[in-house]
Amino acid sequence: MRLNWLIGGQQGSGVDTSALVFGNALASAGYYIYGNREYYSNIKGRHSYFALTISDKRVRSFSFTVDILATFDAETLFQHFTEVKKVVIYNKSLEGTKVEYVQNMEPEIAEKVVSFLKERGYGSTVRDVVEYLKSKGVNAIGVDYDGIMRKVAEEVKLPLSVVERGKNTIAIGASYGLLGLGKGYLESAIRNVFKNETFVKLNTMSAELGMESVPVMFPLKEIPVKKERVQLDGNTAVAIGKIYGGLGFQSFYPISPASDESVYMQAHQEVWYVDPKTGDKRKKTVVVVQAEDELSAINMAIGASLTGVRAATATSGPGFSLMTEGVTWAGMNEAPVVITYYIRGGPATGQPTRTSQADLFFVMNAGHGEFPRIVIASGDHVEAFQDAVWAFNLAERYQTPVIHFVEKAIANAYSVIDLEELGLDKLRADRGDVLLSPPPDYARFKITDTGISPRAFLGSTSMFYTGDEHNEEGHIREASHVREAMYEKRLRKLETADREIPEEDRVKTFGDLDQKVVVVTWGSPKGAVLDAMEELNEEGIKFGVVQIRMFSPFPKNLIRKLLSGKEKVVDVEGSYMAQAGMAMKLFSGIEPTHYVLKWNGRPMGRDEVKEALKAVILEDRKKVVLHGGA
Amino acid sequence: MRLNWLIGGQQGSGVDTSALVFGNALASAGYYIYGNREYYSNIKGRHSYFALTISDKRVRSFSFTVDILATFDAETLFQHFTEVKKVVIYNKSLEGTKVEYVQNMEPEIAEKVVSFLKERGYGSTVRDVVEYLKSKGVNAIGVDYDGIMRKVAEEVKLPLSVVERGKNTIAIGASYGLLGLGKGYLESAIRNVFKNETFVKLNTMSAELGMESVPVMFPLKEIPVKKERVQLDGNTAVAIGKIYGGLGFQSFYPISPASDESVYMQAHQEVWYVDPKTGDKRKKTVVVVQAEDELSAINMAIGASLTGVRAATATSGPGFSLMTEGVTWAGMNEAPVVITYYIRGGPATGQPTRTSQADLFFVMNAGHGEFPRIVIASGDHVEAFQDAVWAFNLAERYQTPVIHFVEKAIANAYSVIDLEELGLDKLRADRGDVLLSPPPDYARFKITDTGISPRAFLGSTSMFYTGDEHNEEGHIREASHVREAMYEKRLRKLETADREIPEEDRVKTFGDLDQKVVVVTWGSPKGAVLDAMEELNEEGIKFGVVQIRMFSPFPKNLIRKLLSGKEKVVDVEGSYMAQAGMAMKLFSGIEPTHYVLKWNGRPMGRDEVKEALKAVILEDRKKVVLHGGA
Amino acid sequence: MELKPEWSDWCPGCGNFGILNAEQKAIQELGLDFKKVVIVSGIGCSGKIPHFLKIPISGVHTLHGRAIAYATGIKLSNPSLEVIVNGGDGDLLGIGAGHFVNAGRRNIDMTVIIHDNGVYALTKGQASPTLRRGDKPKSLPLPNISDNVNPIALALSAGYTFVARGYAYDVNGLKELIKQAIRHKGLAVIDVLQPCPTYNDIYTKEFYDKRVYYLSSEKDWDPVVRKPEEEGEKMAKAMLKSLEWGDRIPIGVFYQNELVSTYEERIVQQAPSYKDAYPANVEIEKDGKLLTLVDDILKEKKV
Amino acid sequence: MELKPEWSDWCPGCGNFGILNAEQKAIQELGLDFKKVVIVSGIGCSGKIPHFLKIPISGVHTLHGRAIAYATGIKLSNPSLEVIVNGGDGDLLGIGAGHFVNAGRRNIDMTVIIHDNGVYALTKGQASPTLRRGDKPKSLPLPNISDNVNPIALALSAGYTFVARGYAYDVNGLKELIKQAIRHKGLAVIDVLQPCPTYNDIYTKEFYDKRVYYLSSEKDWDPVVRKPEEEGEKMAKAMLKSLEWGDRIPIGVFYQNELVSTYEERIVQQAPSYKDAYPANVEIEKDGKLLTLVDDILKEKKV
Ligand SMILES: Cc1ncc(C[n+]2csc(CCOP(=O)(O)OP(=O)(O)O)c2C)c(N)n1
Ligand SMILES: Cc1ncc(C[n+]2csc(CCOP(=O)(O)OP(=O)(O)O)c2C)c(N)n1
Ligand code: SF4
Ligand code: SF4
Ligand SMILES: [Mg+2]
Ligand SMILES: [Mg+2]
Repeated sequence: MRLNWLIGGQQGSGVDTSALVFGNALASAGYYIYGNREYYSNIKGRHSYFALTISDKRVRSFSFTVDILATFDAETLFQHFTEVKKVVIYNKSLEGTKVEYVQNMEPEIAEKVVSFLKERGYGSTVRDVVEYLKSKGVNAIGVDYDGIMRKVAEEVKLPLSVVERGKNTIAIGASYGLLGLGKGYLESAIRNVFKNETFVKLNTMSAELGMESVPVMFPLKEIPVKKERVQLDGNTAVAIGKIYGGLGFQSFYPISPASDESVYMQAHQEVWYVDPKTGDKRKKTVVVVQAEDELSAINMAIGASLTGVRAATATSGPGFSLMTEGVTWAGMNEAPVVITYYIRGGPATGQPTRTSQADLFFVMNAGHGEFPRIVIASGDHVEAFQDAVWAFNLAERYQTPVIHFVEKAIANAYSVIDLEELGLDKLRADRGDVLLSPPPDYARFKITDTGISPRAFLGSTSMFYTGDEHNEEGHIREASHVREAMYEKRLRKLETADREIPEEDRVKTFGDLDQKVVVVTWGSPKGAVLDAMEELNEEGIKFGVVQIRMFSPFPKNLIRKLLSGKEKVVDVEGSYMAQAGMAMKLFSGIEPTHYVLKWNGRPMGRDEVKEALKAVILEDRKKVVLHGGA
Repeated sequence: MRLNWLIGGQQGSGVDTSALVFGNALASAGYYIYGNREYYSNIKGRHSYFALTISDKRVRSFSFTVDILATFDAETLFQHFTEVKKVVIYNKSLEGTKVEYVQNMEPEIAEKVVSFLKERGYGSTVRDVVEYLKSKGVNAIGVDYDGIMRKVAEEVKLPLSVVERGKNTIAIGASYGLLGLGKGYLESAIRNVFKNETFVKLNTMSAELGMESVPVMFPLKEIPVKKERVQLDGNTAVAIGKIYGGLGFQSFYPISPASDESVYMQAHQEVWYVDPKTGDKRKKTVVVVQAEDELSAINMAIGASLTGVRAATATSGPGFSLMTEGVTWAGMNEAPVVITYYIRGGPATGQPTRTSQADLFFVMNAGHGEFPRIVIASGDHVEAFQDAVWAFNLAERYQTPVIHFVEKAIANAYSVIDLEELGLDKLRADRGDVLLSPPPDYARFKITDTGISPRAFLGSTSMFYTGDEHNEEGHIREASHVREAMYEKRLRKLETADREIPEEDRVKTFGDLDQKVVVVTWGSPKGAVLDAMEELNEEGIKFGVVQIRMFSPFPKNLIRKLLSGKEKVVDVEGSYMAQAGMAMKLFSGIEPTHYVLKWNGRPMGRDEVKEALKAVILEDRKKVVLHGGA
Repeated sequence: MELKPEWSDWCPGCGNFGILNAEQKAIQELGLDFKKVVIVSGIGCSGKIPHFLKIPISGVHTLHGRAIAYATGIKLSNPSLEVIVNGGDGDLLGIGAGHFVNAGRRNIDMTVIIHDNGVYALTKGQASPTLRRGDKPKSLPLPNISDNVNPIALALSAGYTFVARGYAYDVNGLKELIKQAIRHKGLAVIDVLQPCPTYNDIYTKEFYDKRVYYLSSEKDWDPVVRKPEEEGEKMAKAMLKSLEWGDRIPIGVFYQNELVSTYEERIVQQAPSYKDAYPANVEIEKDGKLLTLVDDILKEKKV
Repeated sequence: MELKPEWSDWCPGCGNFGILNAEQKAIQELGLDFKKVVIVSGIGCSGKIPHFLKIPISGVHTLHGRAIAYATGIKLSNPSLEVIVNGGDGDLLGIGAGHFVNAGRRNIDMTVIIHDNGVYALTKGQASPTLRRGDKPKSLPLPNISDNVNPIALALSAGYTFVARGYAYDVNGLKELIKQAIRHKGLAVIDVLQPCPTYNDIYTKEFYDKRVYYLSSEKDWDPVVRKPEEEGEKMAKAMLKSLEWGDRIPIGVFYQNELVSTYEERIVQQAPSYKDAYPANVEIEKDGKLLTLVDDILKEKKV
């Protein structure tokens, strides 16, 4: 069972909180949830929305076409009405509102809505939209938000202007009412989120009145919860993952959609750990520094790494562009540093709060000169957590920068998962070749067969680093034979990594790999692909799914093995140039035969991926471009 | 006829000047010259050297194995004695100097020299080296530098410490003496270079005494010069090329080996032009700004480009890494900006004064987000000049950043060429679609079939730019359909460029393309490959040569056409990963079968390329790594 | 359907509205030719300003921290343009501090306006470089751990030749300051106290309203350098004044010095042709034929 | 064959030798544990300094302009280290100016030494930010078009709590200054006048020898802030003094203020465990098992 729900409203009007309350209520009723958040690079006034898929089983994706569309302003209705299939909740008192009056809507969107309606013979008011929806068999429920608000205001004895923000709770209440679940879950969700008593009261009442304005239409039953469960968004998953992995130093410069990770850490800078000598539980400090820019952020983190601490930074495209030079220094000096890279829409400032997968080739090649780097990409919240630990292990073992991709689509979405999925106990530390008490003739860059030199930390003995080419001791050298030897030593580490890291860890497979069709994907589309696969399997359409988890060193052999001889290799990813497909071609010699691509800034919805895969598999469409999302 | 000569000495001791004098003398005697300069990232004291090939015909390369090695200090002898085939000139009074006493030599080099000599049963003094050379049939001519210096000091009545610097002129004189040319050429070269009368006298005398200390061994005759000729190094070629191309604004931040280009421009900031209205010759100013860093440099240049001037910057790897974000803004805002990218050894500070070709994939993919860019690469000094103009034309026509690669190996080398090779009259301006008087409803980013929008300049009407995704007017937009349309519009320009720019301009061919062996190369190895081809042809070894001139948009069809079905496709380039080979594979599906690669920071010498190609062609060696160069 | 004018998507009550109005009025009252006015901005809430003016100027919304660099390229290529830079405190004094300081060395004839709200507003309210240590506006998980930078002192030490502070809600006063800054020959900066009601609940309208006072209201306050000898003393006075912060916060002009030559004047000194034949005022081709002459400089390379 | 000690590849007579000697002696005389001393440097002739010391300290030769960032990461991860930053004037005040200014806001307990030679020496003598307008050292094709930045004034306005100027050829005096700076609790900066005989033929040994004088030689000169009230006045005095340049050039301590808490102290205030359990002093795993506990923070996410 998968129920798709969407709520929208002006940024700053409490949409996030409402979606949180609604999600929490359903989670405590035993449901699994996947939620995606869309919002403008704006603080107040622009349109934002949350799309949730609610399921009795673990779910990894959302859908643009929804069963229930919950609105309380006119814009949300205008922006999303074409996506609703069953029920729309709208504000009755706005029926006369015209598209043209919604000043905070981008004119091109208004234009699009007006002409859509016009082509179908409708005017441009909320009423017209409702009429249109009814004609399509959608149940349009007009709720008397204003009346309810007035009632609540009277009851809680607060001015209407304060109570106003409760509007979205009415929408939540109404949505919840459609499901026929006991109101206790909703009430305690409200209590958990709004701590202040007055607000609890206000919102509880709004929610109840909302519930009362609708009939039960999608009756759900509570599900007994057996396992401990958590709700994780991508930013927090990485933050906790890094902390668990032993993070000592994190630098950052604010940037969407990365900074929430660091701000979370600032709020949790003291954490508990077990002192291995005494076995005692003690507190330690994770140093989190807000730098003056990303140049400073990356170089602070690299500096920190030289003292032997696990050091990281987090950023997105514009920030990483500025970090490029720093990354080359880490490459040259074999400094283990982790960069969590939240991909957002580029180029330049681009679309700061929208998603993308277009930075892959940039990152694989970022920085002048040749040096090893490791590039991994998480496909969901559990991987985001685990990869945060993996990244440190790889960085320290191979003494090289590791770039960990997490897209905006993962950062600002969340999953309800069973705690055990995180596999806390299975995650291990690998610090690589460390010398705590280096010998007197210690040479930081000793040439070895693997390319890996034993690493000592600043403070333990005399040692030298330089971004110039250097000898084994870390002193500047230009001699051509020293240059050659050091150059090769560094690049040999990538070959070592390629040999040591099981390709099975770098590629995950799902579904039936013996089928003639294989879908290849990476990052956030994974959830939509897997969930679409489940639905397509039910329709008798079968295929295998290959998720690329590491791009450098690229798992060329396994990819070749999995994909050779297939009839269709379908590349599903979020870039115009199909960059993972390019990587496959370049490293494995296997080129995708079909493409499902998207570059409009919105994540892939399960619905559109399903349709696209059908078109590819059944109709042999060579390339499907996805357009989903307001 | 090709005569190979090398002179070395401590940086700051006048080696450059001497090489210049020597080259000038031979050029005025009618010879063509190619000269390569190697030096440390150091101001005074480290070893630097100049290797020249002198020829009666146009020559495009130098050789590491030399006919004449001219030395006046011990280090140069120690560093280069294995490379000399015929004559070495050395300082008699240093015969007792040991390798171990040369404190400015890197210890690893000293170690290498000592063990080379030891293995062959020699000690580690200059005398040992001379003995070794003699045993190899090399003519070792010991010159009495100290005696000559004393004589000169007496004559010009200057203290010995001042005259000291004339030592290298003695070496020049001795080298010149071996050639048996009239001393007039050398004397006037000295006069041209040292303007001050005392220095002219001092040096003339030193040169003459040098000449007298050697017999004529390689008699050369003067060649009548019919055409006007110039001597161009890469930095100057680009500088003059840009100025000729109409440069209005150049920003830069000092960096080797790029800044000489900008410093040259600073010294030539006022230039003549023809006023098209009156036909008068007038002066105009090229604004050259030394920025506070490369972030500023690139963004200043982009800003300048918005006013309609031809704007550029010049940098090398570390600087370009910092420019990455700026480049994305230019991509997003369709700003025509030219970046001359002098490749030096990376990563990080790397080897600032050594060459490399390792930044190709970085530059092809630099910057977050997808956007069109044009990447061209010059293979010699004439191309460096012409490409400077081409780059502006491409930038303005496709309204996109253009990165123009010039390696250190070209920047700091020089060629003597016939002036007519520059083809001044054939070079044209293409400013693309410009609107000098934009209409009132002007929209900077009008969506068109080609992706190219008519461009108006700041100051001519109201217009808007933003690094955010935008609508046609340049206002910030997040609507998914606007995003999609603009994203495609921009990338369409790359497709337009790919359609419009003849692939024949993007690929140059040489030699016999009907042969079963084709050598593919780009950038500075071109000269060595072509000159080696000439020599190999004489030995009956034939092949075709393909030079890639543009990497984005990649000339995929022509490359495919030229290379398919060949028995051997030999990739000759200066990176570990064979990056041009990767580009070929990625875009054309054709992978090199053999490789000749180099990554020790030194340019490719004609001698080693010739040997390597022989090994590949005759012995089927799959991969030859070149090691030439002290 | 007609495209609507751009909607200013700032929060209700945001100080940026005051700056927008003051700047727009200043441009109008100075009678500038709109199409010659270029507003170059950084990234942040503040950076959106050029898109929101209701007069047909041009806007260049650049990269975070880089507005001054863009403005420099624009102004030096076409000195006939009137260039105004708007940026946030984070933009100009955090990530852009290097450009801010080095611009002082050039003294290009343009105006820089700092939207000083104490926070990185558009990224949800982290501490900006002007936030004081110990302050904890509501979006910070902990009190601010860093000291603030003093924009006035920094500008003075960097060489700005017109240094002022304004207040976003005093639209008229700010407008006059902006007019003075634009008229000033040389590089002018105005640090505008700009309440951000959404994230900064410390430096609010209420906070400032009762504290700001005009320097001009103090008798004896004369920030203008009229003779070279006065330079040191006036600068030191302005420095000292810039340290005043508390119950009374001075606004107005701290320092003005038109005796320093502008970068444009310095170019003319070295290259007289720059006066008329500046880059944007020169044609480089006719019918595809390049018009620049390089014969003489190529001649220097003759062998 | 034994590897030789590193050869200092500076030009004969270079002022960097003086700084090298003074710094090395200061470290020795303070009796610092060599292996705990980390010299972090930028790129330039100056930046090579850590490689040239004859005592077994550690050296981190970083990127152009970024030394302060590296130093910050090193020091905050392991506050038991003694961190000294050496950089050129171009490195710290040109490309690194943003870090230089923002470091002042943190007041981390470390020392910054500016090799102030007026040129970008390693790139062959272009004008650096401290070169004065109109100066034309021999490697410039034209007189310098930009004004200079005043490192003392800039550091003061940025919040450095120990601000001094030294002279490279006064090795003993410089050594004492460096010792004071290292001992100072907080962020210290010394602007060292460093002749570059190869490129800067204006600010030579001859030029400085007859001009420099010690501030301490002036009676009444007391740069130390002992009470919070003195802060403004002492800073203003230091500012005014920093403008002195000409026949007499002051060297010595311009300003010192240990009343300002260091960044490390501020962290301890927010997170007391930092005192002992700072990052470099904590084990994160035992036999591959991760030791950090996240149960409680995961509990916050329970649904
Ligand atoms: C290179 C880069 N880093 C970070 C960001 C993210 N970012 C956007 S706005 C902003 C800060 C805005 O603060 P401020 O400059 O004070 O402007 P305000 O929003 O307060 O007006 C940041 C850090 C970015 N766009 N680019
Ligand atoms: C990002 C970057 N830009 C430019 C350079 C080139 N570069 C090397 S040293 C140097 C300047 C050195 O000047 P300064 O910092 O004053 O040091 P000095 O050599 O005078 O000691 C520059 C610009 C570089 N290494 N990295
Ligand atoms: S967040 Fe603050 S600065 Fe930004 S628009 Fe809102 S009130 Fe203004
Ligand atoms: S160039 Fe100047 S700063 Fe560099 S080593 Fe030589 S004298 Fe010293
Ligand atoms: Mg701000
Ligand atoms: Mg310097």
